[in-house]
Amino acid sequence: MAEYAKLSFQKGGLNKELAAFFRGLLENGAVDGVLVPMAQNHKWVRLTLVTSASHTAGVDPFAPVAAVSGAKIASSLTSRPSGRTIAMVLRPCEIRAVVELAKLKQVNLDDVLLIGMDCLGRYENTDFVKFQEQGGTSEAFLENALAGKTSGPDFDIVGACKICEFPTAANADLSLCAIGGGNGAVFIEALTEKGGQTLEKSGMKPSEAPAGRNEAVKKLAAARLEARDKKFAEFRAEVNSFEALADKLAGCVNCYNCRVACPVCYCKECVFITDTFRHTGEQFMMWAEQSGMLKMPTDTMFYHLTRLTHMSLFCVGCGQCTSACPNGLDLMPLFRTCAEKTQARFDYQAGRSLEEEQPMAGFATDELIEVTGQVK
Amino acid sequence: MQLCFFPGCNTPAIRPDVERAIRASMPVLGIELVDADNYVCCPAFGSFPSADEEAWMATSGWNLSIAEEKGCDFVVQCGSCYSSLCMGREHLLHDAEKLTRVNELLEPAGRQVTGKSRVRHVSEVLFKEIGPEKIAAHRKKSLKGLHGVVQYPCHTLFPSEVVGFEESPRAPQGLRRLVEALGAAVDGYSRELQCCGGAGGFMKSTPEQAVAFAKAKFDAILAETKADFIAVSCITCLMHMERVQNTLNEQIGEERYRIPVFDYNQLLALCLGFDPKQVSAICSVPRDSVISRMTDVNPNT
Amino acid sequence: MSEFEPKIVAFFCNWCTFTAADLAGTSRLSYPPNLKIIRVMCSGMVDPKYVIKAFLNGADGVLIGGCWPGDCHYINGNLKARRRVALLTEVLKQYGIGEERFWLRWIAASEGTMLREVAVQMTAKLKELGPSPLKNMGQMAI
Amino acid sequence: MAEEKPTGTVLVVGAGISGIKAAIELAESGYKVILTDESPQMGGILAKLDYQFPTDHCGMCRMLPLVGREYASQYCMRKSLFHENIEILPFTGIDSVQGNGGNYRVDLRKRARFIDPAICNELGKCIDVCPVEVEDEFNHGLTRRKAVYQAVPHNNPRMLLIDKQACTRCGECLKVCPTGAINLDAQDEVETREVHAVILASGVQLYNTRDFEDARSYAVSPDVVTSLAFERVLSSSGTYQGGAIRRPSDARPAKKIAWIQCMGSRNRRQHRDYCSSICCMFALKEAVLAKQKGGPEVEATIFYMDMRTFGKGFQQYRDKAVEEHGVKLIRCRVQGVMLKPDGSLMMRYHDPETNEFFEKDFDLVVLSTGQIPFEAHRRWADLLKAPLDERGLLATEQPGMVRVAGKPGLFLCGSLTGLTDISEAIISGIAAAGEAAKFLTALGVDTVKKEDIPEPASKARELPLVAVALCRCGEKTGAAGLDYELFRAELTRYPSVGAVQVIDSICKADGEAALLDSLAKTACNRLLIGACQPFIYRRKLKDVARKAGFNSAMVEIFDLFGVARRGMAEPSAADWTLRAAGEIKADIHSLKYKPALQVNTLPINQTALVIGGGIGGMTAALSLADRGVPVHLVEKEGHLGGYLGTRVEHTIDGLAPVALAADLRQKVLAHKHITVHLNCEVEKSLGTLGRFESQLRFKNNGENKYLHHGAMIIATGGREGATTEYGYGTSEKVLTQAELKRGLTDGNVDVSEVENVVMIQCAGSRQKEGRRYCSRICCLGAIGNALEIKEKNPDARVFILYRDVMTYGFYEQYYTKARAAGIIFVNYSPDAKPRVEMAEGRPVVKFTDPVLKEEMELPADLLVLSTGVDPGESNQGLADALNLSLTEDGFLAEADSKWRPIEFQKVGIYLAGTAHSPMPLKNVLLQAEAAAQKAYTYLSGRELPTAAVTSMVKDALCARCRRCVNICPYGARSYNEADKCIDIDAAACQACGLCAVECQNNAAEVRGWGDKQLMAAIDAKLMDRPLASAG
Amino acid sequence: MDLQEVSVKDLWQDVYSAGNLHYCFNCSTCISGCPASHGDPPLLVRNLARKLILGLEEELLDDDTPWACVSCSRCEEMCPMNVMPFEMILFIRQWQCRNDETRVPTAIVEIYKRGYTQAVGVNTELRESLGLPRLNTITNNPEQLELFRAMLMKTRIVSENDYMFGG
Repeated sequence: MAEYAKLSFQKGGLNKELAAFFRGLLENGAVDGVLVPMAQNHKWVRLTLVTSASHTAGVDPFAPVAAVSGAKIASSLTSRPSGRTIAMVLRPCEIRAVVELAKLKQVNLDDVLLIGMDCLGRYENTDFVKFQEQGGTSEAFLENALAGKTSGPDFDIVGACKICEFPTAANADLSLCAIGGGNGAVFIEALTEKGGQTLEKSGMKPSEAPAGRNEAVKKLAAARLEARDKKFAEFRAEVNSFEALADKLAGCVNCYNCRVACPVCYCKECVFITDTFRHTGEQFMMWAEQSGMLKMPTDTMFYHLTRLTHMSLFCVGCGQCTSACPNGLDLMPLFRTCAEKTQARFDYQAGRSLEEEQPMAGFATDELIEVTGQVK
Repeated sequence: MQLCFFPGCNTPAIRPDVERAIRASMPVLGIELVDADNYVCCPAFGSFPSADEEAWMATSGWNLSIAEEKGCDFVVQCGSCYSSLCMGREHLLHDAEKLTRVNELLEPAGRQVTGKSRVRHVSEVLFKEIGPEKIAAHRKKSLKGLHGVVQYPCHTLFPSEVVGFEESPRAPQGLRRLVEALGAAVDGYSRELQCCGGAGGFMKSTPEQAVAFAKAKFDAILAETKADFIAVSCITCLMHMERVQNTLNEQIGEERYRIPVFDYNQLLALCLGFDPKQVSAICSVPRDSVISRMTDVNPNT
Repeated sequence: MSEFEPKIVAFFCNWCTFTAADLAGTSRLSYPPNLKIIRVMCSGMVDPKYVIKAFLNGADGVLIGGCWPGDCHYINGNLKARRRVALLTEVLKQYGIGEERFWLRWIAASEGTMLREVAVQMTAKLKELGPSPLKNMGQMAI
Repeated sequence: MAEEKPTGTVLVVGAGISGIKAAIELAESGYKVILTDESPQMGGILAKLDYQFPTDHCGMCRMLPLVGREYASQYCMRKSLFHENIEILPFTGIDSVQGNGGNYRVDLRKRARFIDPAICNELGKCIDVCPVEVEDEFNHGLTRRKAVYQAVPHNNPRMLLIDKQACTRCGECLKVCPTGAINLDAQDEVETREVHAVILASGVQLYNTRDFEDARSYAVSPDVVTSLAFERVLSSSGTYQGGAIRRPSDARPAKKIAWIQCMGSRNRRQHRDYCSSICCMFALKEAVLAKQKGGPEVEATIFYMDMRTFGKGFQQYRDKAVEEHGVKLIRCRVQGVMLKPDGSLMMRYHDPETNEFFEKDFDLVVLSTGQIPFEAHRRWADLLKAPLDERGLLATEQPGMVRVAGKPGLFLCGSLTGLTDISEAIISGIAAAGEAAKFLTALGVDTVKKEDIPEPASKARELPLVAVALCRCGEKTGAAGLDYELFRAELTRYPSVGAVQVIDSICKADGEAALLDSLAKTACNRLLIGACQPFIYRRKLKDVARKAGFNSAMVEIFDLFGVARRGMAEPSAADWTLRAAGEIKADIHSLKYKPALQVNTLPINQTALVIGGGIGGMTAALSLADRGVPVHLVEKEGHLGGYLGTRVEHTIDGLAPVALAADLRQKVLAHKHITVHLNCEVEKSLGTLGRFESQLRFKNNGENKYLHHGAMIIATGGREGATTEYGYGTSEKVLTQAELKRGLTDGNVDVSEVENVVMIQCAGSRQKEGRRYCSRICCLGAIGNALEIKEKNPDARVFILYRDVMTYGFYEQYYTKARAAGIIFVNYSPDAKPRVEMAEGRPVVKFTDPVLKEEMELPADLLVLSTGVDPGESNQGLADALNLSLTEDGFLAEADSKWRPIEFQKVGIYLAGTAHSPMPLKNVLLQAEAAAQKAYTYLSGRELPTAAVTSMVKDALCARCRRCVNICPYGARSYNEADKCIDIDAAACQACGLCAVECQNNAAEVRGWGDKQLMAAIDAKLMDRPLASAG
Repeated sequence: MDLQEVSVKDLWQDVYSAGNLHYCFNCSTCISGCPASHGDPPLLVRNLARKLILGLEEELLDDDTPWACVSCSRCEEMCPMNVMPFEMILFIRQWQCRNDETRVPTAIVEIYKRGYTQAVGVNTELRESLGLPRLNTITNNPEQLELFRAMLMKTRIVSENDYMFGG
């Protein structure tokens, strides 16, 4: 399938070339709309739904920021679909979340053209503002990041990205490839037949595959994986007991921002804010009396443990939970270490494939015999 | 009770001591035996029954007419004679055509058969008519302290509708109870109901296998029981089980198989106090070990 | 000092395991009182929240008793329960509550003896392990 | 005012599987049932079986009602059964039956138990002191019991009784009985009851090792057991509780186990020329279980004659047993067993595979003992003055069916209809219930009327205050060591408990009045009642509570006696009472958080849809229409009749399908309640019980028609099997059995001159490729054709090349008849199939004679192939249209092969005939009647309430992820595309709670089993001490 | 073996038409406990039935195994189909004798000659020593023996093979 089109650009002209591509998509009627990161009037880059070819000028797909997970936006746009075709430019982690959400019927991919991209990381929102203020551009970020430098003077890409072993997009129709394209060029790769047709329609000429891409991607992923394993080991050494976990979560105030930000926490309302957890004064007193005291608010550890059971199988490691916490709790490693275990247990990988059944949806008679250890 | 004694051929010709034992014991136990004058071959299964049905029926009819003439049932010791006579009678009773034909054949000899006389095996008479209790009461000597195994004659068991008299032909009790009545302990063993293999053509056609077949039985007796003797109730069993032991000993060159074999009537006569020299004279496996260990029964106990 | 008596919250399926518990009762097969039995309609009805809650509230062990595969009144609720238990175990064991404290066992209606066996074994195991790591933290952990 | 009609009442004699099923079906239809059993316990044989194939587990509880589940007990059926409309009388015999259909007077003999269950506190002190020990028949004498005993270990209530034969009247029990429940002079009581109809479900005698001479060659030791006894060896509540497989004589582990088949059956010599049908699968199952339980070193060998794997899934089970579990099958009938001094059991056998003899020792020998039907039939014939047929069985209107000939209102089911396995017992039970219901409908009797007490408003939103009422039950529970005053004091300390009342005998009128009185005064809004046997008294107690102003949902009843009994072994009464109070806490807490529950009436469209216009479909349609149910009958062809009804003139067992179909067709077409739709198929069907909408598409013009109906029956039949084996299609001398049958009927196949006819069975069947299953009807079909050839041309030589002759049950007599007629049967193995070559225009068949081990060849004038039955071609489409699944073989997959054989997981859809699996016409008819009855239960026009406890969806919380839809085992949840929400089929939902767990934010929840309740119960269970504030 | 060549129907009618033969379903009960099945070649009763049913005349005629039967009648008792295998064996032997005079057992000649297969009642000394009476055997009663012989001579086997009997 691998089909490529080369997008060469003059220095400082990357986004212009990309804009032309998206404009082409709209003009040719390949899609009815494009959801793409776009510079706002003064600062920020946000996912923007563009329906008019004349409004594509500000596209900035490689901007190192993701204020809200694109998967959530994709869900908003398609869970009650418009029936129109939309191209969505999403980061690899967002696409992986989209895959999970599609299985959970929260995203409808029927009329979606998924455009992935190489991701070298994102900054926290506030850091991105700094980055912009300091004159940072996506093009420059790409150049530096590909050379191994992601940090600014007092900021760096988020922890999740540093240990993300998926810098390229899978399960997309097209992908914007920055890695291994050489200077002054990005490539658009068609990953599906649909992607190939779109590429054709867009009027781009097919090109050779970027020569150094495979090697470069492999290298980057390996480095990230190494970082990941190191991080996991550190975290596991540190949080190896409930006491340590309680310490880690001590700052939690039940704001549930983490679950609001989480792309795969798809419940309309978290169970922890339903009636089930609206306790009576009598109950609080009863619990307090059991050991003489009761930490308030209650149900913080309960909440996180439950969320781990609910979501770790779907966790794509995007790090939005950490970004969302007002009290600076670094939840990402908690989820990612847990997810590694739970997903491995079921030989599952969140976002890997649309065809893979989510583990809790199925069962088999002859599996998991070790759980009970009983044979008749 | 009066019964017509059908001696067969092997018993009077080769083992007349068994005949003597029967003739001795029966009157003691209240059975009057009358002789079957001019009886002929039962006929043996290997003779007319294997050659011609009509001749078989005629021969059977000849014999049966003798008991009928005497107005009593036959009593038979030989298993083959017993079975052949029973089957002959069965055929005649259930096939009017055959019966008519046989009576035609018998007619010149002034004979007639109707089937009114039954054919009874001596162990049936002992077990059912006399009973172990009466036998025990008449004992003068006892086999107490001795262990025996029993060999049921196949011919008295199967086919049960024709020859059977046991409550349960597949788990027969008669011979066991009768031997126990003489004071011996009867040991059971796995191959108790296995045929001795002595009758018919098995031994003639494949002697090696027939001996091996019997060997399994003797090995089981030796391994599984404390048998001092084997009690049989058929002349073929008696002769065969002695002969095989000797053959086996010859084969292995040592005297491993030497369990005395008695016809039950011999043990009975011995216990009733008859002279071993008359009722237990002939054997090829020595019986002294048993006879010498018989004890007197104190009439007061 | 009195011996540590572990508390085991036992979720028993209404159809099989609860019957086995009844059978153990009528057969006078006494089993340790450490079991705090909660009847549920199906082992598949046991929400991970209940297990987490039980541990947070001071249970030293949680036992889920369900029908053997094939026995389930609801056809396969027990098999779905098994996946959930595997999942939850993966989560909890990272922080110190592993398979040794969290059991799923198939106990058929006739298996009063096995019910006792499981209760005895689990109680003994938990005595050996000592109190749950969450217990020391008291109600601060919730 | 209309005249009050009597309540339809049916006596069901025999509480085995089929009797229970018949009783439940009738009760669910609203009729009153008296269910009796001769033995002191219910469940028949099944009470002894822990495991049933194909799951090798139990699933008995699945026979409980689904829609009306709250009227019946909801616990393991080994404990006991309860249904509001069923009066259960165990240990009750039938002395006489008088009168006629619609008006039977029956003398019931209630045998003396010598212990009054109403007074007995079940502590079993009498058992402890009883000095008499006898063999325990429940464990087939493998264990011993006292003269005072409990019939089934699981029974709850225990229902102790005294074995009169064994009792020595020593009086020890009388001394220790704390409640005076024992009366050694009790007498049988004879009671005359009037019933409208009678269903006989007494089952038949089983062959055993005690009473039959031919068993004595085998039963030489306690280690030779019957297959039923072996179930007790395997059972966890049996002889070696929870342990390995041991041999009874010395409890040593049994490693080498043999099964001997056909024990007592297939024996002309013993006048039992029939096959017991169930033993082959029984033995295979036991062998697999022995392997599983005893470990891989266990050797399991089955000595058999024909391995009769004729039913749905049987062949696959056999293959699995042999290939995966290593069960060894040896085709040899052994003559006997020899016992060695070390207890080992020696058998000599001939192994046909090696053609050698072996003598081998076994540790345990299981005799696959069959059924002995004649005695039971004779007994009933005498009692009912009903005729026996030539086989010695009660004559029925059609062979093997349920209506007793000449006795209206009298029906048979279970093993009295033939020798049946579980699924057939269930089907015949339902069919008998159906016939009885039809009979009652015709009589014009009424269904049970419910007393109407208005439901008070729920006070669920008020601050919870719980009243606790405890029944003292004449000191019954007091004797268990419960200190009521302490109990009351302990419970009163909880803040949410408003009042604690101790009341004597709540179940009696005085107690009821006292309860009502105390509740009238209380300010409480929730009520917890502790009583014995809560299920039996549940409705009555809820009625009392309703009268006192408590909404049913706000009332819980717990088994106080069960709680008390758990304390039996406790040393200190005081300590126990505190612990019991602790246990109740969880119930109190749970009740506090219980939401209001509602019972709604199910909207029911009384119309039925029957898919398939063959004999099965027409039978089902008429069965419903005759009871006034409007029926749509859909047939894909342009005419009614189906396969059998248009092609087969007569079957071997005396049925005439074509004539039968013609008769049915006439009735169907004339019936005012039946609308026939020809040339169309069901394209799509949506909805739930009571409100289905189905789209019909007409083949000829492509038009659609939409039908609305409340239930449906699938009776789409099957297809003639196809094959390309054995030269089929290359010569007109090679034909299928079906072609031969037609040819013989219409004269197109002339057999007057044929010399040699060869038939090959299992062509394309029972193999890994193609039909993996046995088609069940081909052996009979081949035998029928062969006999017909013999009749037409006695000089013809007919060879039938077979693998296992599947003439189960009384069909065995046709196999016998065929052999007697000189038809030669030649066994072949699938590894060495017959070969066919064409020579001089004739097929020459080459095969190995299994007996002589010689190669044979025979030029055949006719080569006839038994090609079996293929699944109907519309099965897949139908499954898609109705959201049902198919088996791997392409037949419709029923909900449960044993316990719900003609149902699907989704209620409201039923199955009959070859759509289920290949089967003889008799079974098609039974299934059709049974399916009609299942549908009628819900379409009769009675008001059908939903269960109170069902799952719900909180729409505002629901993310529409549909995981609940996917996980629901009953198809009770569906996504409503139009309204974009989750729909719940309240009739189908069984409240298992899987959806509630799958739903992460409790948008799905089971009312009455909510998180709040459960978590409050967990809190209560873990509370170290009572609330300090309660002091 | 070409089954076309052999005649099925006639053989069994000729040999054993008692009617139960065809009930045989080859269950092997008869052979599993048969003493002579230990022989070499073994007597396999069900195989005899099979040969009869299939009509393998030549094979059956050449078969010696029926003569190895010990007449224990276990097969007769145990056969679930009441084929009466022991009778079948006897009938096969008779048929063989009819078709092959070399099969005719010499024992019948002995019986013809002296009433028994062996000399009975001649061991007078031994008998006397045991205290036994003289036996009234037919051998010793020429008048009865003659009547007996005359009777046998009217049967087919004796009359057809009269040369064997010195006739």
